[in-house]
Amino acid sequence: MTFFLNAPMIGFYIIALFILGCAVMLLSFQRVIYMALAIGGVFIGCAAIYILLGADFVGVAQLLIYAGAITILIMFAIMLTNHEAADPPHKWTVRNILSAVAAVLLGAVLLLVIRSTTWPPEVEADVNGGNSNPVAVGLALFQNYTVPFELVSLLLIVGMVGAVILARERKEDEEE
Amino acid sequence: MWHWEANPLNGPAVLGMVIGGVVILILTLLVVMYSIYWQRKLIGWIQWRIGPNRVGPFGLLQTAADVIKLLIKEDVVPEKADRAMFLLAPIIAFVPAFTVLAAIPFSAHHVFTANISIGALFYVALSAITIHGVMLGAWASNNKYSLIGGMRSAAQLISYEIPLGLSIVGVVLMAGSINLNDIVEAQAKSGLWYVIPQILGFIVFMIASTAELSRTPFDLPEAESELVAGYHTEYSGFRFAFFMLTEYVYLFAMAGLFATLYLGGWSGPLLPGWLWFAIKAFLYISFQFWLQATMPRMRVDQLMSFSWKVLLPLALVNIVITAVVKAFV
Amino acid sequence: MSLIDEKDQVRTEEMLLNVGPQHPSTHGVFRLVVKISGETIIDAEPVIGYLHRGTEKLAEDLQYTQIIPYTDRLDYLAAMLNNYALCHTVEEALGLEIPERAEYLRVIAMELNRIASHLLFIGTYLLDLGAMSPFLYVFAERERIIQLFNELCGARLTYNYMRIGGVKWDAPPGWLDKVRAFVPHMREQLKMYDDLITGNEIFLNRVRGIGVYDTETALAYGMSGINLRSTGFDWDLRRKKPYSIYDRFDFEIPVGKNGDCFDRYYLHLLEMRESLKIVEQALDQIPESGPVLGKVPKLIRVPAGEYYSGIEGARGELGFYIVSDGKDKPYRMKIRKPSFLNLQLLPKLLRGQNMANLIAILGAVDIVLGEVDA
Amino acid sequence: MFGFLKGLGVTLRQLPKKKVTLQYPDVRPEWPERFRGVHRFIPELCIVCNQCARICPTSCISLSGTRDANKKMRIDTYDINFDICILCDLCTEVCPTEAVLMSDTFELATYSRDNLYLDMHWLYNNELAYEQRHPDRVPQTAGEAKEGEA
Amino acid sequence: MVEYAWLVPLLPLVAYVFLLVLGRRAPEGIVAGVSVVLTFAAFLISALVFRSVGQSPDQTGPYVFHWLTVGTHSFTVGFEVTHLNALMLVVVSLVSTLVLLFSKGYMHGDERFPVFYQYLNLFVFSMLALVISPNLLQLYIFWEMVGLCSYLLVGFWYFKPEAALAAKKSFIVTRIGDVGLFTGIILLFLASGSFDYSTVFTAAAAHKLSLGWISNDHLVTLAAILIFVGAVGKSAQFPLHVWLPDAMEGPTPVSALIHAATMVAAGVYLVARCYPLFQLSPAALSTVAWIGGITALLAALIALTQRDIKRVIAYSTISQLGYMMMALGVGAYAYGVFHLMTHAFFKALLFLAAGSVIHALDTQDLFEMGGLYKKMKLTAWTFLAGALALAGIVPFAGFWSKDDILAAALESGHTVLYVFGLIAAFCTAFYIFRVYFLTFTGQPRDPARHEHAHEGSWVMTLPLVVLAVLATIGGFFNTPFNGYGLERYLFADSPQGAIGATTPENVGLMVLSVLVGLAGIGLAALMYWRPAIQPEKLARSLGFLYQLSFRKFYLDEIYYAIVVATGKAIAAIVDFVDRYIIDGIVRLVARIVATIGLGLKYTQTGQIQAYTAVAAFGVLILVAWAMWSIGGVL
Amino acid sequence: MFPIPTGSLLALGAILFCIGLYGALTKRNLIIVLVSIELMLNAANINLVTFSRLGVGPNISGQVFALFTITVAAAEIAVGLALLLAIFRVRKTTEVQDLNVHKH
Amino acid sequence: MFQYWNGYLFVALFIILGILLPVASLWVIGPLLRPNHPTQGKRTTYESGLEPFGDARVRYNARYYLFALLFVVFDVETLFLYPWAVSYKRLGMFALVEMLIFLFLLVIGLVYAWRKKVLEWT
Repeated sequence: MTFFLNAPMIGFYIIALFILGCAVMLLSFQRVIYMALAIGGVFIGCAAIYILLGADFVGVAQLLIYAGAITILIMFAIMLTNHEAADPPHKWTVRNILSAVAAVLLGAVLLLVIRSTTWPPEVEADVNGGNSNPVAVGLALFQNYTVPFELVSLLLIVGMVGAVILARERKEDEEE
Repeated sequence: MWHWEANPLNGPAVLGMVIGGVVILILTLLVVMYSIYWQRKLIGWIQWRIGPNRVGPFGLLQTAADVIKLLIKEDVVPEKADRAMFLLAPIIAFVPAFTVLAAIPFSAHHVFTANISIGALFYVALSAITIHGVMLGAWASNNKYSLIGGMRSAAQLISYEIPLGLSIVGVVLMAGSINLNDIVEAQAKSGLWYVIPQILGFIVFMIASTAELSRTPFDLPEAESELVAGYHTEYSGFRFAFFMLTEYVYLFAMAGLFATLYLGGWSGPLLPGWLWFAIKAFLYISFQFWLQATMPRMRVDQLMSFSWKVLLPLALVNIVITAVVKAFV
Repeated sequence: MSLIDEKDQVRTEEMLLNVGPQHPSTHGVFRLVVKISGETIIDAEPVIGYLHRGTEKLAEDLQYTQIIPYTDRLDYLAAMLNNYALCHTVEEALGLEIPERAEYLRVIAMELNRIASHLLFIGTYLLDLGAMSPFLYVFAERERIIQLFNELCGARLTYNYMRIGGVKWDAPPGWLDKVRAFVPHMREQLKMYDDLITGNEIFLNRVRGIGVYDTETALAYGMSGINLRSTGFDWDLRRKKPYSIYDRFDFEIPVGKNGDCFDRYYLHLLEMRESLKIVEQALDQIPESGPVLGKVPKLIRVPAGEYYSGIEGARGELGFYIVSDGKDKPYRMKIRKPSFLNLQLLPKLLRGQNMANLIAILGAVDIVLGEVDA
Repeated sequence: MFGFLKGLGVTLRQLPKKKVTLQYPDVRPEWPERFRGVHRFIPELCIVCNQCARICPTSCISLSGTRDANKKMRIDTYDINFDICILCDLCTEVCPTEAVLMSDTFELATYSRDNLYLDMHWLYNNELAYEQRHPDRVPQTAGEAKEGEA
Repeated sequence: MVEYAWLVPLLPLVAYVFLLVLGRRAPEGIVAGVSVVLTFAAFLISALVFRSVGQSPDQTGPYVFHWLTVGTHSFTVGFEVTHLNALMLVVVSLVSTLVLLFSKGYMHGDERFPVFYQYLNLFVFSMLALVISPNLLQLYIFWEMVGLCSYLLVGFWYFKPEAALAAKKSFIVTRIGDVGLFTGIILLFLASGSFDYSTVFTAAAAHKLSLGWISNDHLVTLAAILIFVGAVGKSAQFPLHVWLPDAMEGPTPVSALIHAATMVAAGVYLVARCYPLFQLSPAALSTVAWIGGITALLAALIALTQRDIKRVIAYSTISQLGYMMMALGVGAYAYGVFHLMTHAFFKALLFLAAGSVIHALDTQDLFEMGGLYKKMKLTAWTFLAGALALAGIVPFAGFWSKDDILAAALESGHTVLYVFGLIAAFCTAFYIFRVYFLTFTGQPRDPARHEHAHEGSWVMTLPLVVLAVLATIGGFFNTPFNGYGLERYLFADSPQGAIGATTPENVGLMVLSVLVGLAGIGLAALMYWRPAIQPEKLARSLGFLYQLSFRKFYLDEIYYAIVVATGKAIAAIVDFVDRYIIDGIVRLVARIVATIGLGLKYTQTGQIQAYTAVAAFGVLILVAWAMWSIGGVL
Repeated sequence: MFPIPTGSLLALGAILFCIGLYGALTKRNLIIVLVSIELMLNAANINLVTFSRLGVGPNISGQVFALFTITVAAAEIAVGLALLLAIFRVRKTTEVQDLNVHKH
Repeated sequence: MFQYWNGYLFVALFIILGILLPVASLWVIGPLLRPNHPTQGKRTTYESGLEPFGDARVRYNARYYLFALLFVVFDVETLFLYPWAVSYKRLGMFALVEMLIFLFLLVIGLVYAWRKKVLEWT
């Protein structure tokens, strides 16, 4: 019986392993396309994590935007530039070692901190306040986060216009 | 209303789920097979010919024979292709196609559906992942035609996903919940199928869904006459079958979504829930085949700009109208 | 025009694309090497000769009657017109007089064959653009005509029905009634095609305003037939230089407005209606009985000299040019193949278009490789 | 916007129409009387005048005959090379005694090229099959057929 | 008539401006004519002023006008006529007129003739203005003007390097003195708050001149000495006298006017003018006396052995100025002034006579002259008159003034100074007559020159005669015969308590001094007229003494050694400091920065990932520190 | 009782962050550097959502913030890749080593 | 007792089945049934009958990327529309105005793309 109670625990570990596996593959692959796939895997893994944590809407949002739109954007970018590019096999240059040390140390510090702080006892509060998760998110979003919401549209517009100008073909309308 | 969520998670519940899953898998394969058969029959009839009638009674086993042929046929991995990705692409294409079905409410008691709070959005999100499979397949076969075809079909799929998502927003606005079961219940309760109030959304949905399935006017990617066979030029044998399988599973899924969103899913007088669902799905599928028999193919640039210049504005207008109407009603 | 203009010499990498003999959308074995940069075609170069059988060289060693079966295989979609073209040239050379009934039978056969050829053009053209059903409908109608021909001369495609001086056989009993029955049915079918596809917006977007050229270009390239008439120039040999008994029938010559693919497509439909009118009038005027073959010497010898006469074939002015040294075999026979000439404009038309239009333009020019390669 | 709706209407109307498919292998198409299939040859009538061989554009007919006792030519061998015969029906037209005619068998597909050289015997069998199939079609030749058994 | 006194300096100024306007190519006649006429007019006015001052003994206040105000102090400018400066006006304008006249002949044919006259007129204007200036500031301004004119005139023939050097030397040495004067004036100004003589003297007398920690007496002494230093510089007294002999490079009329009568006398005039201040500090007076005495003796000893005629006269001027200073120093105010007047006349005479001799023989070396008596009788006679006056022989002017000074010295207790005075008197007589005998008597040593020697024209001879007359009768202004007229005139408004009029005549002293004079003349005659003693033999026998005198006591060398050497040394040190320390530091800084820059260059690799790696380390450290300090975790 | 311990969730986030950091620092291809940065953003997102559910006062704002991060990441990657394409059009390379000089 | 995860367990199950089907059929059943002797002829890429020539790299042009870019931006827009649509009843008029502003801005973006001829495919 208890086996199923902590099914989410097992689920979490599987997903965590999947994510870390994909992340490590991202580092170890040579061909750029494989790396794009690896990152797609990581994104889907994270979506699963969010769903596990009860954040349905954010999970699907992650799935839709990250795993959907951004990975496609990355693939298009890879296709448009030299997609045969393959990085040479990993060799430990000075810079690599240094950055590795930095990353490992940072990880160590963070993990140590996480391990040693006593996290608050898990309280049985219902995050969604009674209704389903998307509704809760909607209410929060439109009642007390209105300004950031409007800024999001502004951010999108600016991002889009900028990206369009940068990526547009120079040929037909104006010289470079 | 019986939900998986209602009862606690224990041994038999999980077993029930597994059986449900397998049943859905088999059901899907059958539906796919017979929708292919029905497609060839219907189009045949339209074109004054009788369609497959040799294999099995009235040609019923025709698709089965095809599948078996594909199984037996040798599939070749081209030498220059990137072997690993070439093998992986069809799987990446197929998996989301199948998982989408989990969210679609086939019948009243949800033995075979996951009553997840974000049904419609789940569908849209997962259909974006198939595009990866298509692009990887195109890239892996390292053939000029397939790469252009792949990129072009990916561009088409992403262009038409936006109007699809926006038209669903209209329905969600009316129903007040993204959960597909709630939508069906809302339509059952109000007794009004959303196809009538959401007529504009419905039109956008139909066109966008046809484009998503890359069928008929929008079947550019594998337009035989132009780029030979689009992104799956190099695929052959059963691996090619999977791309076709993906396409038809999506057809079934889209039919399911269509039925749920606009024709009130399993709700309907007299007949049992699942039968209503079947009829509505069958309606959608037949319409697709009928469309395929009649319509010529759109040109690629018209096709691409059609989505952004016509469908997207229409969908936005639909949302605004629904919102305004709903605010006052 | 240099293939790589100097401004962006480096950036655009051209790609050679082979719309090759195997390609499904070419009618027969015709290869088009297309250099495209991105989506736009920079240059196109047709490669023909895959179906060359050396008919003209063979003819030098064949008596005139023996040549007729070879003419069936030139424009295999409209064999009757080919047969008549040869016979017409030889008859004019010999100054033979053709019995009335033979003339009418010939006209009926030719017009029916023209309808069959146009039907097939519409079918394949629409199939190229993606519409599957019209292709089937069109073939059903064409099958009827072919059945008629089968009864008339025993073959579906390679009729070999006409002989110098007339026709081989008289129409079998009841044949003419079948033809009379066929005409209204065909008109109704034509109306059905109109409804089915001509109004379709997607189709119109694909063809309207594509592959446009004007009369001067058409004439400069020696085009004839519907390709010429689509630019608004009403040149139809049946009306302009009436041969055989065409002057007895009244029929209009449909003419296009702006020389684009749509006009070329629509003219085929209109021309079929005109041919039906001709067949109807022919059926009314055909004498009940009479010889089908004029007085023709056993061994036909064309007096020395050169003779040429052209008739309005399914795809343009089809003519035979015969140089004879008095023997029973032509010294030299040259065939004016309309498809070959219509093809020449293709590269100019394709430059600057994109791939999707390539199919539309190539289909509209309506070339049959048998005739192109001869 | 409604052009394509009209089109759809047309296709819908085609649904109930009678289907034209011919179940070929099971249902044989019946050919008109003048159908130019594979030749059928009646040796008795042939007077070895070589007219057919001469008129044939692709000269695929080769025949040989000997004078028999009462100075009438008798045909010995009569082969048509169907590999290059274009079924133009010129030979039957020119044959004075209508010894060679066209039958309505058209299935010529074989697995090897030499099956296409059909000798007199095969042609004659074809003649018999033809007569059997179309008894009505052979009124005037009924007579010779019966006594021309070779 | 006194209020017209300002006309006296104005006239030469007008002449100067007029000549300036005329420009360089004006004809000599007009230039000289205008100058002489205007200066003579100035002499007449000054004579009238002298008469009116003489008749009305009351002191006429200074006529002053507001000049400018700086901060709280307002400075005035104007003129003041006292008994002292009225006399000076007369002396200066008279001598100037004569010299201007003489120069016309002497400078005849020089292309810069008008320029010469411009400078001369400017000099006369500034000398006259100096004399009548009512306060110390105005005095100092004209004091500088006079220095400037002396520089211009001495260096007139600037193309001669010696002339340029001499001009520069004269200017620098007098500058040293001026600094002293200037400091003194400033001190007085700071203490009394004003430059006017009257206010300063009354404040000094009332002991109110205290400045910070300096008491009144000390301040007065200091100021007096400093002013005296100015006078030493200008009047070529002992330490600062070296410039005067070299100044002989200038044309002779210049020497006559400036280096005999006027400018050098300015120093004495200054001391006289500030006499009340000197009287307040006995130390100052004794310094004046002693410096005067030493200078007189020293200059006389040097003059004995000089070869150049003008240098001998120059040294004699220094020695006579020494006498004047000694007179003032011992308290004989009137006798000093009286000697100044008489000296002006006979020294100008000597210079002009030497000028005409040089003009004739075109050489200044005594041992190239000889036997000129025959050729230039008038010059000889006038020179003789001057020589007799200088030697202090009875009827001549020199006797009366010098004798009074010696008497005053003895009477005021300065016996040592008296002895110095006597020796000096003996030497003076000897060297002046050495010159006389070398030039005019005996055989001409250079016959070529002797041939074309001739007397100058009237413009040259007239001034000689006039001066000769003044030299002879000049002495009678202050003799018992006219009742010591000059002393009475002077004491009318001069400070009380000065020795002079009231002192009884001491005939014995008079006879002693005449005898000394005659002895000097006799020795000279024995050596050069009727050569009994061979000068060369005597020179050799005296040995080092001779050389000492001939080498001007090596003073120039000493000065050179002291001043220039230290200058060079300091310069060397400063150079070292500048080159090696300051430059060094700058170059060092530059090198440091360059090395640092080189070091940093290697960090800019252009690789963005290298930069981010560094950033990552930064983050790491931050996180670790944050965790350590807040959470206390690590 | 929420079965998944907070500690392990945060640990996952931290490890992902470090992997992303290492990737960003060492990968040669610019696209993959951008991708690694996305990975780091994702790690941050995990923390956000974890604290929204298991934090001190669990409320929905954690998830809303996760949404905003997702949009920002989307805009960022869009502009980043546009830049990359612009560079590629000129320099014909996406190797980080080659892009160390402004002049091209 | 609302078991939140059951639904997603079902979805996870579907994913597993989705993977199992192709893997099983392609790698388990397939090799058993399929002949496999690839020859050179079979293995060259299809080039409508002729020898393949020209490299397979898609010719660089930006319009593919531009469409992906527009997709990302409007996908995010769709995302934000959903919570609004879901909780529309509870939010009232203010949310409508808010969303209209949001939509208006993004429509401006679309118009910009339209005017800059980014949407044309040529």
